Amino acid sequence: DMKIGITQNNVGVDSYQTTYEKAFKEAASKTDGLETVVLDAGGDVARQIAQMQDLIQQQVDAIIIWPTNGQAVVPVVRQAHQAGIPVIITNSNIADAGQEFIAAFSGPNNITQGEYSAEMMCEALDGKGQIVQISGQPGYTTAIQRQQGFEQRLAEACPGVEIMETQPGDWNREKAQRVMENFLTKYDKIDGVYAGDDNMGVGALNAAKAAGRAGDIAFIGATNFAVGYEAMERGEYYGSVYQSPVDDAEAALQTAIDVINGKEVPKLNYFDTPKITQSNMSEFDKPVF
Amino acid sequence: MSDTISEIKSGGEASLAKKYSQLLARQGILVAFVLFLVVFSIFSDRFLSTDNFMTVIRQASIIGTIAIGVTIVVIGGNLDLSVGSLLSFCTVLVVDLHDKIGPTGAIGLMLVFALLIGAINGYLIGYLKLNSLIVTLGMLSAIQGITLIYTGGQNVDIQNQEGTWFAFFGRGYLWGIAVPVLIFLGLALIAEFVLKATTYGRKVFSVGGNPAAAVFSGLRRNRMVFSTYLLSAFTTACAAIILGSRVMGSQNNVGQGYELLVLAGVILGGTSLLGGSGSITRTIIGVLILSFIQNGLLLLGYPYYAQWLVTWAVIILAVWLDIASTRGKIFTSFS
Amino acid sequence: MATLAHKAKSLVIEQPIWLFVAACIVVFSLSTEHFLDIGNFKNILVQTSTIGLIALGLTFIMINGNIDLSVGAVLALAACLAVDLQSSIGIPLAVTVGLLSGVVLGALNGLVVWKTGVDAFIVTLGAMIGVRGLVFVYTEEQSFYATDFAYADFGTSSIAGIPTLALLFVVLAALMHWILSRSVHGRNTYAVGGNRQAAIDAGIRVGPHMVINFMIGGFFAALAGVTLSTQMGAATPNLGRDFELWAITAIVLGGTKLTGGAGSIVGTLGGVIAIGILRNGMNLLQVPSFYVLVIMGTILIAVLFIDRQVNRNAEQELNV
Amino acid sequence: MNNLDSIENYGVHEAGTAPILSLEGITKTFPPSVVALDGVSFGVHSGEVHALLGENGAGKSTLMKVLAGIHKADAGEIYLEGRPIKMENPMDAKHQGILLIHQELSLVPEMTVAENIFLGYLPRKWPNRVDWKKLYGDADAILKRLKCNFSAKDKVSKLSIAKKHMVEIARALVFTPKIVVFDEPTASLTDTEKFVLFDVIHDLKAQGVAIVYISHRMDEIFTLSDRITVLRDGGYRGTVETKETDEDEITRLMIGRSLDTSRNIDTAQFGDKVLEVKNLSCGSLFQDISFSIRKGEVVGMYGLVGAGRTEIAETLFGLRTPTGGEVLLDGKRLDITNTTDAVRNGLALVPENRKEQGLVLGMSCRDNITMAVLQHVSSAGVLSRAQESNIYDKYAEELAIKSPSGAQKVGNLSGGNQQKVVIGKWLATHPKVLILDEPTRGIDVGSKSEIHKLIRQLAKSGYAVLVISSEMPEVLGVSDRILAMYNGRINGEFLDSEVTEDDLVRAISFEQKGQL
Ligand SMILES: Nc1ncnc2c1ncn2[C@@H]1O[C@H](COP(=O)(O)OP(=O)(O)OP(=O)(O)O)[C@@H](O)[C@H]1O
Ligand SMILES: Nc1ncnc2c1ncn2[C@@H]1O[C@H](COP(=O)(O)OP(=O)(O)OP(=O)(O)O)[C@@H](O)[C@H]1O
Ligand SMILES: O[C@@H]1[C@@H](O)[C@H](O)OC[C@H]1O
Ligand SMILES: [Mg+2]
Ligand SMILES: [Mg+2]
Repeated sequence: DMKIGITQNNVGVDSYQTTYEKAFKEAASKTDGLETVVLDAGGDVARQIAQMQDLIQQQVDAIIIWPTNGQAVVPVVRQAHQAGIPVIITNSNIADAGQEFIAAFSGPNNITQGEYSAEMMCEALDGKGQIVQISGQPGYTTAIQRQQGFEQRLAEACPGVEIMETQPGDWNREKAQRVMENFLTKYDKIDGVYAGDDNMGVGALNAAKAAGRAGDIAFIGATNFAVGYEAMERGEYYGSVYQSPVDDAEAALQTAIDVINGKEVPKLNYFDTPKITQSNMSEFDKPVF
Repeated sequence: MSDTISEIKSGGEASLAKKYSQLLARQGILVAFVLFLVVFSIFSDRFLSTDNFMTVIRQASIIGTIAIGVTIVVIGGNLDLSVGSLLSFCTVLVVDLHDKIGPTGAIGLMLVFALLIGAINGYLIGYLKLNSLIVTLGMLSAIQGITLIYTGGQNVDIQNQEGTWFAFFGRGYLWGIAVPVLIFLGLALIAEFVLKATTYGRKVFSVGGNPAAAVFSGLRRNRMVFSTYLLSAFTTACAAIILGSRVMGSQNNVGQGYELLVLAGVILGGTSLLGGSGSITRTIIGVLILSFIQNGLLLLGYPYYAQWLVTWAVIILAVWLDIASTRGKIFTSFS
Repeated sequence: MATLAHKAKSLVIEQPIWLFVAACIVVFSLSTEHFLDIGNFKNILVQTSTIGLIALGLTFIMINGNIDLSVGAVLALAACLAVDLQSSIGIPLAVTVGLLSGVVLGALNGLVVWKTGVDAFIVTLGAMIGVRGLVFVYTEEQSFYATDFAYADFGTSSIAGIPTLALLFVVLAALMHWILSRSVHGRNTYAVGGNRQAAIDAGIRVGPHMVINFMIGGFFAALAGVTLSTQMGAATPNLGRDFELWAITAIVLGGTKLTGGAGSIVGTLGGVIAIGILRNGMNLLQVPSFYVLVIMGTILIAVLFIDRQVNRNAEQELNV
Repeated sequence: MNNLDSIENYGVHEAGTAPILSLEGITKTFPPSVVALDGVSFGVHSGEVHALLGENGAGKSTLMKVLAGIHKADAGEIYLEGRPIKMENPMDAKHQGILLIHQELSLVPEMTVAENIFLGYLPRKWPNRVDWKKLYGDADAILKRLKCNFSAKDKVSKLSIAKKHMVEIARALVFTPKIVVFDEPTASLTDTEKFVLFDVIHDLKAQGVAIVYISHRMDEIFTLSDRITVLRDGGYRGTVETKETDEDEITRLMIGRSLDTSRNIDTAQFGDKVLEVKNLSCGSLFQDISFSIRKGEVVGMYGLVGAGRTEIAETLFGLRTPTGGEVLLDGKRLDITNTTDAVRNGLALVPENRKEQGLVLGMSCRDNITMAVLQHVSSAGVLSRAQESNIYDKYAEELAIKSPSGAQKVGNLSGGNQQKVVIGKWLATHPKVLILDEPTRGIDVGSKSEIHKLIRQLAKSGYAVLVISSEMPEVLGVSDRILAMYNGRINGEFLDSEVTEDDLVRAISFEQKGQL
């Protein structure tokens, strides 16, 4: 019999995280002899640390953590490690200082995702143009890594594309829509928008449509949401990165089980997150979230 | 002789200047507003355009619409911090129901639920007389939970965005003016009229100004307080229609933090948190100032958090000016 | 024995929150096996210490008739300073700077409240937004982490089997209780909150007195930031969001009046522990997070209601 | 008596005695435009009780607050024992030995009696600790001197109003001050406590303390004081020897005319019973109350503070739920559970605390007066400014309300005029029964007699009136019939024409059966 505890980032903030949780519970219930403790930090680091401590106290066999912040959870991960409980990081990695205390990481490579988006942007604009960026919630590792990957790759691959300005959209479609409205009044010419996920990307698209300027702009996002997929179908949205929360959850659970059972697992367990654009979208199922 | 004359003259001028400065101080918020517009127009050529103004007012319309109801609650002597999650709840509900039962039913049913929640607030605060800060804080958390339970945490979306008249509220135009702006200003006009010119409004001011005296005069404090929460729930529901129609979808936490922005707007407008005084017009100016700060700083290229620093200073200065002018002294006199 | 029973009874009447704490303990220990472990109680104490430290200082401010909504942002600033600066000036100095930032911002809030006469709710609502701005200006949205594990080790260390952070919290709570109930400053805190004009007329220097309490509040918020950052070995700009609301909630549950003039550290302790136990117990029971929100909100209102029922004097009350 | 009206004469008491304290040319304005004091001068001697008189708003309390360092004067000097002193804050005044016992309760409710008595100077031990033993010891001693039957450890919020005032007074005995100011100390004291206070004042006087005594009650002024200074409209009107003057003269100084105290007792024709109360009880507050009021009749309800009169009024007005008995209006049983019903049924209550229960101080006079008749000044819920102004104008004239306009904030009016606004509010509802609870508490003689006249007029025009009062002259002056309350019960009922003061005192002080 095994007992696995998980503390998630912020279930309910968007469909991705919610679908992840559902998939996790489903996968767990299909595994015999597995008991799980499913907790949610609600986006608050302090609460996540408390939940880690509670899980350590319950002496679970392994802990999966979806960090609210890659740096701030390092000490409590170390604490778990010292208590002899293996820790698996899911979705978004923790800082280098914590790597020695974890059994494995399982999730997408958010830096790579940023790079993919940069490449798509380059392609869409033929290497030349002025763009704006709408990033995720400030301070969140996923947001930081995607932005980092995007900016680095864009500079290398496409020096002709200039990022005029970056503003956060907090993973929130309405917020992103407002930010985009301001961009539209500020800049007469916008050739592309990179959004940290499709939720925000579609918000930006809404704003551009309302201003009658959507046709001139290439929209590129990440984490393909259903709304992004549909916009792509309509030909309004250029591309995104396909990332399945179900894969994400199942991979994390499997990694944890393997670790408990003493199997060798690779330290960095990336699952595949391919580019999805209008031209290849038929190869992908429409996201359920 | 000439001495006396010049004395009288200078005395007269001084009192005239004093009168003006008093008038200015009392309209401090308006002065600050105009000053803002001037400064931003000087530094950013994009700022002073109809387009930009329309964008800003449209963006302010959601917060502004909620602020109308909250102003009434505050004049009645209470606070409402639950509007943020109520906005999330209503938006999620109306968007989700749209594809299930059509726009009319969705709006109707959502209004029913919004008023129900308003009634719970109103009952707890008006009839059971529990502290409004804590009750609405508790409701803030509970409503957020209910929203999440309702959707299971999933985003909600409207499938056929082009083919529904629901789009009118957030995206439509009438006489060349964006519909959200019309809703916002229309509601404001009605609310200001109700507050200033009807028996209902007078009762709200009385109950907020001195609840005991109001009751001793035969007014029903509990019923009045109850009704102010229905109104804030109603305006929040209207804001949710604008928001849902504008985005054509919703996340579960879309309204998070709105309660504080709304409150900041109400305070900036000079409505006293003690109750019994305030005005919708000034609340609107307060909300617009917040919106213009955000927009103006963004156009000037400052990072988004710069607006927080400016908001800090503006809130304190505006309220200070207001108080100082009625006090007749810049600083308090106690040590 | 009789006096003990009497004391217990008056504690229940004045602070029904302890009754609630007792009820929670009974319910959770019957429904989950890990709840009654010593280790779990240590956890609860450590976990509550963050909100708890904030609440200690804030209790003074609230009894004083004011409020401070900026404590969450102050916490973040202090944490960021303490963590970021330690690589350049060393841990002790960095921590000192962090704590000082809290004291200075407290003094600023207090001075503004005193001199302008603007209500503390408004002043600190502004500061809550503005200080968060300061944090972002300082951090440029980045998180900082402590390169030296010694810093984080402090957060997990124990003295005589008791977690250092829990011990620190308990000792400071005792100290603050003593100051509030025994010292002249503490008694004047009630006087100023209970009837500000009377205090002014009696010659208490109300302005400086309030500033001192705001500084105490700022200090404790900053201290909470430092201790939290030792638990994380890091600091993030979003740290402490909503903490002010939880701290105020705990304090009010503990019987401190929002209008000032009444309250106690013992009550605040009860409020903080009640929230901590609830969260911990619901974690252990695996209550789904969406339901946790509903339960917390409902309980908050329920406790307020019960408190009113217990403390009301039906005969004196008018049908208003 | 020719020394009246002459400012030059102030302080020239008897040859050779210089005042221990003198104020010269004190001016104080409150923004935006209230001139509370306008060049007032005034002096007190050691061992003297100096009464300060004047109408509501004359500036008495303000002058004393300047003296106590609470307000800073715009102009003028304060001399103590001949030397000019600077008064920046209340502490300065205390250090000079000047003590002010406030008119409004200035207590901290959640603290103990002892802490309140020593507020601002709790005894300390190192480091900054309160010396509780000394605190309670000293406080108990003071309470004993004041013959108080409560403990220094009691919470102030648990005390009755009268006891709270005793705590306020106890502050005078913390140190032996050079000067003590009592600002309307007896407004809510019972007679027993009043006499204790007078003893204390005599003691202080004997010790050479200079005492300033403010009161609207002439009898007290004439019993206690050596000299009287009168203020009017923020200006000094004169100082007289008490022995050499009389009430008439003082009144004329105060209000600039003499008072018409005739009661015009026209044994009016009383109509049918309007209000009939049968065996009304409310828990422990009052029991078995039965009385009736006829049309055109004024019934006075007299008793000590705490006898339960306010509670009866509140119960009649729907603010409390009775535990027994019934109330009939025009012969029909009334079941009133809230004030709205009360108003609808033709009841009106002028409450005892006009600032807290009577008025919304931040609103205008007009808006306050129309508060209970909003439905009459509106159509379809929309207010008519014109109709509101009509109502205001009507009652402003009828009641002679002194206010620059209807738009004036009611909080800016003097106490007497505020009270008239409250009365106006109720007259506008055309009630059948008008209940007035302490209608003249804290109100100067001038306004007081106006209000008394008004009450008589109202009765004559057909109202049934119940007047609750703790002042014997008031009850005797306005009522046709008097109910004496003792400890929650009616302890006697008297016809005004037959009652003696003695009867009344006995009926409110001991358990007994009165006679009709
Ligand atoms: N703090 C204040 N701010 C503004 N006006 C004030 C203030 N205190 C007093 N006043 C005004 O100054 C005038 C004098 O008031 P004061 O209290 O001295 O009268 P008083 O003689 O004590 O009257 P009463 O017999 O009613 O106590 C009044 O018009 C009053 O309204
Ligand atoms: N022990 C007490 N604690 C607090 N408030 C009290 C207490 N006793 C009386 N009061 C309040 O003091 C006021 C006066 O007392 P009460 O109403 O009982 O007497 P009353 O007969 O109406 O006398 P009066 O009309 O002269 O005040 C009331 O408002 C009452 O609520
Ligand atoms: O939308 C976000 C998704 O893209 C990321 O992978 O996880 C966090 C989510 O909120
Ligand atoms: Mg006075
Ligand atoms: Mg009474």
